[in-house]
Amino acid sequence: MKTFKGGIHPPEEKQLVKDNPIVDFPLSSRYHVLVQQHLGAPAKPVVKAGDEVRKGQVLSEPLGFVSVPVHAPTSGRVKEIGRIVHPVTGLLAPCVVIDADGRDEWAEGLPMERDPFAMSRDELLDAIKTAGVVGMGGATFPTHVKLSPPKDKTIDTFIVNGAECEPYLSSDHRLMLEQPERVLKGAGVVMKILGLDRATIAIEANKPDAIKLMREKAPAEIQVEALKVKYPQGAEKQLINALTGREVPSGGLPMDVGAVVQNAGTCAAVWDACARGIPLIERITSVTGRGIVQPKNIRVRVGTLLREVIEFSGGLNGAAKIIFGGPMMGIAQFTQDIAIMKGTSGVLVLREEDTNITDYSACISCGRCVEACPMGLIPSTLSKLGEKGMWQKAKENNLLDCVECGSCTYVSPANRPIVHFVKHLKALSRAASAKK
Amino acid sequence: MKNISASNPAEDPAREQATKLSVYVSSSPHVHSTEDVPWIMRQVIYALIPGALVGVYFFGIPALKVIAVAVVSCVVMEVLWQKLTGNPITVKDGSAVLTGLLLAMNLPSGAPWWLVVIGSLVAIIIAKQLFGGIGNNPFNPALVGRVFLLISFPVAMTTWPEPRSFFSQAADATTGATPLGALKTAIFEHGTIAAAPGMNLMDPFLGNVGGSLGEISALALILGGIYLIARKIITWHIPVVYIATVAVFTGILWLINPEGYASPSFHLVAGGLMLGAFFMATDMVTSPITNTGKVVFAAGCGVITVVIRLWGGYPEGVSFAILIMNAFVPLINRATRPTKFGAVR
Amino acid sequence: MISSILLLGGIGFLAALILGISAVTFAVKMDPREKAVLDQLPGANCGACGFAGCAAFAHEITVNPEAEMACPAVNEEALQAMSEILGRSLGGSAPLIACIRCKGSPAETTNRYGYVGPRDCRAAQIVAGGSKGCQYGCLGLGTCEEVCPFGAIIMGEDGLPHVIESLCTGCGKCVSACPRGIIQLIPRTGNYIVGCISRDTAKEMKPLCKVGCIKCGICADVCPFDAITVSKTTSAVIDQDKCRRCGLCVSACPTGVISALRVPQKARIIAEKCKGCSICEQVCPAEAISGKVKEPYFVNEGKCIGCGLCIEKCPSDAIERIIS
Amino acid sequence: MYYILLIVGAALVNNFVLARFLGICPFMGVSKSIDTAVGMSMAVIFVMTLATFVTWLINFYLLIPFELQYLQTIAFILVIASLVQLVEMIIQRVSPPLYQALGIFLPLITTNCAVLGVAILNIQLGHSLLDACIFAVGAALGFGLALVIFAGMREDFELNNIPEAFRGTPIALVTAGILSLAFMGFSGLVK
Repeated sequence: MKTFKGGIHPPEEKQLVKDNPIVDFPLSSRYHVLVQQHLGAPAKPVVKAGDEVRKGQVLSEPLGFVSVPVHAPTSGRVKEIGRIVHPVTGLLAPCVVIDADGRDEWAEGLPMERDPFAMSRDELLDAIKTAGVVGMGGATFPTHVKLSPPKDKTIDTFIVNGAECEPYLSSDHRLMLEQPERVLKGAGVVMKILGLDRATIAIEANKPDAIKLMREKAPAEIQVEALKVKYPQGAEKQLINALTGREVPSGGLPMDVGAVVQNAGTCAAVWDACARGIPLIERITSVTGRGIVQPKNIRVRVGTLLREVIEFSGGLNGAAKIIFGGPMMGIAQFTQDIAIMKGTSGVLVLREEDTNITDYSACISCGRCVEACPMGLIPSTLSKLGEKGMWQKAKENNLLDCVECGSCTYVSPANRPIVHFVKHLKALSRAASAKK
Repeated sequence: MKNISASNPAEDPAREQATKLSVYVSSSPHVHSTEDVPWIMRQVIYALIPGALVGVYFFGIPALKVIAVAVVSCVVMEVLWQKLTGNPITVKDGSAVLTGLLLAMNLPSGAPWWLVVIGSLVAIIIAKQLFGGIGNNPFNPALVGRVFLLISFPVAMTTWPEPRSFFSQAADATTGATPLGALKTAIFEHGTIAAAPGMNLMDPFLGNVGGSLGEISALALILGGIYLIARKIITWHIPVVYIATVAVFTGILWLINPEGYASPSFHLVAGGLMLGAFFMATDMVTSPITNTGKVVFAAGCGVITVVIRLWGGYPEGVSFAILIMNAFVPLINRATRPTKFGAVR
Repeated sequence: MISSILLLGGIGFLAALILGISAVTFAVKMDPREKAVLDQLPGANCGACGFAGCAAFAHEITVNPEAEMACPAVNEEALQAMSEILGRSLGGSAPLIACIRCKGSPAETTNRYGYVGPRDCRAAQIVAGGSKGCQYGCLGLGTCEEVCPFGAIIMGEDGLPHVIESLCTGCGKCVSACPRGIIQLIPRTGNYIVGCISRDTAKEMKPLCKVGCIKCGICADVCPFDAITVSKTTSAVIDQDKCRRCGLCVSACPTGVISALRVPQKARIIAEKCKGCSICEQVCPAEAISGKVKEPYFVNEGKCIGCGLCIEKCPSDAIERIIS
Repeated sequence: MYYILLIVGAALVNNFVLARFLGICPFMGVSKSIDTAVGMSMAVIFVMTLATFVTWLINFYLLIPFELQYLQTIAFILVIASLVQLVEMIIQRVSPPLYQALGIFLPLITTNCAVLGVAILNIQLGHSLLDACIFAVGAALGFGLALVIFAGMREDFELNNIPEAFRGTPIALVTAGILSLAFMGFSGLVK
């Protein structure tokens, strides 16, 4: 089975939630829609307190090409442009607070019916941008940017990422099982945009039902590839490497080796945006972990408070850590008063015994991190440099090639927070170059 | 940054607060493998038990005493040092116990208690704590302890009690020579290995020979080593390459001149090669970090071992070879950096 | 005897001759500044600067304007000379001192969560923005202490850093290291500092910190010199140029967030010099000076606030500072 | 074979730094980074061989004929010092890259007792001119080897948490001591 070099085998823990069908999260009375939900240039709110908004209406306009709008998740009245803790930075960030009117009325002209395959490439890209589609695996990079490679890059490979290598999470898995058409048709639209006549759907072998279903449903030009179960199989560079044998050059992007990767959930969102004009206002999220009473896969509106999601899932049970995303790359949260974002692929609640809060000790140079690193780095050296804050030397040791997948940190017997040290060094390096 | 090593939750206000808040926040990842440093150290200690048992079987109570003194004094030294310097106490990681056990296994069973204590002092304080404690020592502490003793107290360190069954320990313990020592003497006095007494392979394989109390039984050590490899504590690279280098090197010379050089099989089972290859050279802290580096390191150990054994003044070269190669580790690590993903070729 | 003298002399002469000739033949042009810098260096080639000898060090600091003149063996004079040669400033402006602008020890403040990770404020800050409830307050992990090259900052029992005045050189390393920006360099002559930079309103601050600046404005009101500014969203700031170190703000502050670096020095009139002109009495904002015209005046130490206005105005240099 | 043993003997068994304790000053001073250590080693190899060559000639063609062996030390120092200066100047002019690589270290070597040591040892051991030069190469190789491995270790020490009192030279001396112990394993290798 195809795979890459390095990587780890953490317990999958998918059984907690993988067989639970997606359930719709009921309409809330209030939504907190963060203005900035994507990587890139900021967006600016275009509504003000007291405005009536309809479901799908634009709440903020993008400032720049690498930016997307956000939309109202339901109809109602804008209470205020408030501030709420941003799940990524942990600091207060602007959000549009909407009091739902309960009617859940679509904005004018939505949803529409149109044939994406009759549209031009530019029309499709515009539809994707207007709908605010971003990478839904968690990175939240604007999708239309990823689908507009510069002219000098020839794209010959399109991969639909259904690997879902993060332990615990099953949102892509459920999506592929329950709505395979959305994924496949979305993939078709992306192929049209890229001008390709074939694509590959990559799924880790621990989802045999999804592989089987996809093989049945997929048209001839879309090939379904089973991948070895290994973390981080779903990381873009590793995925391309496993399927094509190509290595994205250091400091480069997938398009440098002619590849584009889109998450399965993003493909579904692309379909909605292009065929029905529906903006990205809801997503499928796995609410799971042993710290949650009833793990569920939910279809939830962007802007729903975490507190409500947890209540809906039966409440907490000895929670020690609440994470947006998966256990390997997700972001720990300290409050339940935060809102679900476009990139929230999972809400993971870990008990103290499932997570890791013991302190770290000196590196014993066992070399496990070197074995585990999918990027061919020496994480132990980076962690030692991190302890001393020596970012220049760390850069000589390929600091900037680290993708922060967490494999090294998972295996470190001395429990060293290597990823944290790497983030720290990168921040120091950024601060130093900002000064110049 | 201060308090690099584990800080005590009770002394750490941030942590104390955390237990009250019930929600922790840290950088990703949020899950961790169950294998930690104490677990690794325990596995190595388990793997050493067969070798130690054979030593106790053949050398009796004195061997047990040496082991006990070494382990206890190493632990005490570490605690004392960390108390005196105001650092967190880290004996719970088991590394001091392991150092003590390894040191004991590198000593003759007749070593007096004070000798063992001096060895522990050198191993723990000079070779380990002065460099910053666990993880920071460039040299294998147990070997530094042993080599220090060997050079400072050559007589006490080369008085090898004769092995005998545990159940027939007599008061008048006699002393003899190690197989390698006998070999060296034979070559030195007669110029040929033919004069070396009793060069059978079975005794050193099982352990019925003179020598350091932990090195005598190749079989027990190989069993322990296989356990370590099976548990993935160590990789095969260092032991296999080390042993293979010794075998090939001595084998070539033996084929050229069987009168002047002992057979490779003898060199493999005699002396401390198995102990060194499986337990001393594989010490994670003092061996290279990449597998390529480990191969280079082990080959170097093998060559130096044979050079010292065959042509040097000392009959045994394993300890010296590993210490010398320890010094090369930083250079090897630099030379054998893995190719990064996406490196421009 | 003769032969030995001849021999050694001969070898020496020959060597000198060869060296002399080759010094001319093989002369290499060199940046004159580099040579001048090299002349100032001790020439011991000790390697303590991290370079291979004095020449390499001289080359580096000549070529690279960013390189630190970090020769530990060079004296003040030579350092001065070197900076003149290289046209660098030694930072000769008013001496500065670092001040910690947060008084929120763990006992006075709340935490948002339990932080697990490296004990470095900068590292802690990048995980969810730091664990302290107040997003402006000191994280207390001692990074400033760690980066201070002079050991001038120590983490106190209260979990906050403290600057040791005599050791601080005002180099500013701590200022750039602090992710919260709570360390400020003030002129060494300055004495009072507001220990809070929070932009939170009093209401927002209440659950987070008991000792922050609540923006009440009392300090600005009591300040006789208009040296303090404060607004709803900025903590009080003392203009060190206007401040006359009277210390009225310290006693007026309801949360005790303003503190003194050292005890204020009060004024004393030297009776022999005083001509009894009464100017001091007129300028004193605290009515602490009294006396009769043409007779020596005296200072009421209990009332004196140590502002030093009288010292400045006295035409006959009759007033000095004392430590009370 | 004899020459190999000569080199091995001088480089490993009687390593100038680790067994004879000569040249400790540059060993400590120039072992902070591998690059400078390599440069220094190259310079030492060069100077040691050249100095040995010249001093041997001086000894056998000047000092002995005039029965002035008691002036050996002074004469050697004089010659070595001027030689090094001369070489430095020539290299600086002729080959700037080489000067960049090792020229800096040349003046340092003047005061390196290992150079004088090897010159005097060569006379004491009664080596022929060729022997003497090979011995010098071996000794310099040994010096370089010790210097480079030492520099590697010291670069790593920067990342370690060595107790404050032992940072820098103290821990370097401890390390050198342990390394010296390890190199004693080679004793008896060459008689």
